[in-house]
Amino acid sequence: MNNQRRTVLKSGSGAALLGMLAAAGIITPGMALANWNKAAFDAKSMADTLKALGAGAPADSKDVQVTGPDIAENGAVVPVGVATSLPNVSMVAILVEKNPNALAATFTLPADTEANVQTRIKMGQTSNIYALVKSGDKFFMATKEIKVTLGGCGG
Amino acid sequence: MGNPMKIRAANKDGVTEVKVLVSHEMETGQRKDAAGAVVPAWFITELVAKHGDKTVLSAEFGPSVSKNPYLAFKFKGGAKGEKVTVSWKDNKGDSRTDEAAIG
Amino acid sequence: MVQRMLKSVVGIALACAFGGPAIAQDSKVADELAKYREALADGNPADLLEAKGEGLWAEKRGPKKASLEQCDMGLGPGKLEGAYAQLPRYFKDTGKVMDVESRLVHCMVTLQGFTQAEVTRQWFSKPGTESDIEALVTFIGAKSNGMKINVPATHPEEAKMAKMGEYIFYRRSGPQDFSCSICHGQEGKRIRLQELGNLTTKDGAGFAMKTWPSYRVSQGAVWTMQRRLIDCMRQARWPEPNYLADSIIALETYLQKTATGTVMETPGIKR
Amino acid sequence: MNLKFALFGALSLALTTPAVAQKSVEAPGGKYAKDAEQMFRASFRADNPKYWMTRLDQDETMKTCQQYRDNPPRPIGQKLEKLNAATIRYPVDGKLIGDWKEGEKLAAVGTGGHIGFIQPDPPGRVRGGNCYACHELAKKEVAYGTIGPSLHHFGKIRGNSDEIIKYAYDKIYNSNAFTACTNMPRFGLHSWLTPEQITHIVAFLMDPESPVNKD
Repeated sequence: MNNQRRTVLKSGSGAALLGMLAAAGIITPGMALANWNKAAFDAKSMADTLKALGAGAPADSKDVQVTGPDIAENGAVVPVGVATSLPNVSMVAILVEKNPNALAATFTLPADTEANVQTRIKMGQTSNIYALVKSGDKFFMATKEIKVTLGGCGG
Repeated sequence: MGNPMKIRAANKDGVTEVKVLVSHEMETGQRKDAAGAVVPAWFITELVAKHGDKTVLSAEFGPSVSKNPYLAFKFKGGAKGEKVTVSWKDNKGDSRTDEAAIG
Repeated sequence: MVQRMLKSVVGIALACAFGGPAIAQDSKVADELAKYREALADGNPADLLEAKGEGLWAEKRGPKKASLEQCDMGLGPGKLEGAYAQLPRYFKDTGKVMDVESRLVHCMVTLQGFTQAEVTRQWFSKPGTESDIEALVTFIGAKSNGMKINVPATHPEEAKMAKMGEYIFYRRSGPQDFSCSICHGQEGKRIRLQELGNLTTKDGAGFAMKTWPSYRVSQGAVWTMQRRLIDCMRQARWPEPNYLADSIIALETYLQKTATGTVMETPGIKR
Repeated sequence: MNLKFALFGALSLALTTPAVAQKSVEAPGGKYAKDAEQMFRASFRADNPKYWMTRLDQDETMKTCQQYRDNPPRPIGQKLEKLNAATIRYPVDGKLIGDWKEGEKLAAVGTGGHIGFIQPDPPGRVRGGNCYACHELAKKEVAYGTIGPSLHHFGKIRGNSDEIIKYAYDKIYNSNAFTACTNMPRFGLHSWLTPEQITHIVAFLMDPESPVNKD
């Protein structure tokens, strides 16, 4: 506790202290969190996930890119991203076809935020990764296979 | 309440790039411990980034986001010295807020 | 005998003949792997631990309510810049060759008043359980980032430890006939897709040693050199040496001596 | 030195790496070897189960290989090869080719047999051959190691004569029967794999239907 506080304070940020207070329940965090989309994250299959996201059957688009390596050295950390040149993008999502629950993350993008987001996800095995993009009121999708390899001594 | 995040924000040609590293276990709820018991799910569900008072990104995570989550994105605007604030909340109700100055 | 040899010559020739497409495929795999590693490098979770370690170093803790700021890692009390790169080394006050972890534990016991058992109980992290040692070692290691490894092992006790480390490096036993050298004694080999490095050369040992401590994405944790070497022995299907055992410090001395002159790049991030 | 011996010497020089200056190479640890062995042995918990600790014992092959840094002088190597060849045992039914599908599974498994307190294998976990850690085999598996030679198209290249089949079996059972101090484990000698499991891996290498011999 103390050491965390020290580190935070050393970085000289008042808002970090705010964070401490927020975490301690003294004040509420200064953010308006949306309701976590349980139905979408609990869905198993791609189709059910898309339905829960209200995306129906999105069209494939060449203007959407899944960024990431073809090969992951380990499935626990796979760097992936979504980028698109489509206009008026308000939401992007990353889905992993063969994970127990397909949906990994969704991002809501205000008007001034670029439609180019990167994160790191877990993959249980080699799978197709899908990038879902909402442009205007339409959904578009792109896919890429990422191979998850076994590594090291094997155990 | 977790450890501090590491937030980097840099403005170039009117666009601010934000990179966030969060300290969090991101337990899937599918792993078993040494005794064979399922370890309960414990993961960040929501994360919000703000530039001043303005939300620049809100994200929802499932448990398949990697341990110690990483996030990078860009928004138009932002000037040197202005603050970017990132807050998260997990499925156990824990939360945390940290901030960094745009460099 | 000769016939068998000839047979394997033919085998090698054939393998070479079939080597063409394999090399093309291999280089594509290597490119994508490089892309993967590059994507990880920007945003190393070890940085989070380094910050935590910095806090722990300065915090007054333990029965004596003391910080570690007077800890002598070999360059004098509180002098951390470059200390990691010059360990293990002989310490007069204990009459022993110590590595970064044994010295750190020594300081936590003598300066802060913890017992050895208290300090080492969580010498490595598990999911949901953090390790102060990992954080502190990450912080101390980072203070040598960009500096040259320098363990000449000129003190007789250091020289002896390096020699004993060499002995352990070549020692074969267990149900797989393993030693360190069978995987780490040749140039240009890899296990699965991971480059192994020849730890008997400066380049090989340097390549291996310069990035530790390192965040291991497969483990979701920073591994210290003690953890790294103890796990090598687990993978050899041997029993685990005790944490801070002299045989581990001996191996470290041997490897750091061999790597001497290599510039540190720590904390690292790897598979 | 007769001609045959000289020819053999030349060949082994060409094939193996520096077989020359062994006499000048000091045994690892030098004058501290004894101390080092003692120190190593003292590094383990006193309450470790006895069978764990037997894994630290060295047979003659291990000891000799360590002494010569895995590169023994030829006469000593030959002696070890003879010694190891004598250990090879065969399945009771005499069949050396099993089921390649089983062999394919074993080739990919790298777990099993881990002991200790930090991350032991659960009891009863199958020990694999972990062939891919060191060898290229089926083309579709890109994550293969290069410590050993590529075995891609093993059967396709060599044909499936009884001699080759026996060679493959023997090599897996006790690699040191062919090359003293090789990096390859002696899977049969240590009962790491059963004779039956070895026949499955032989099938994986030899069977025309095995992915090793396709693509």
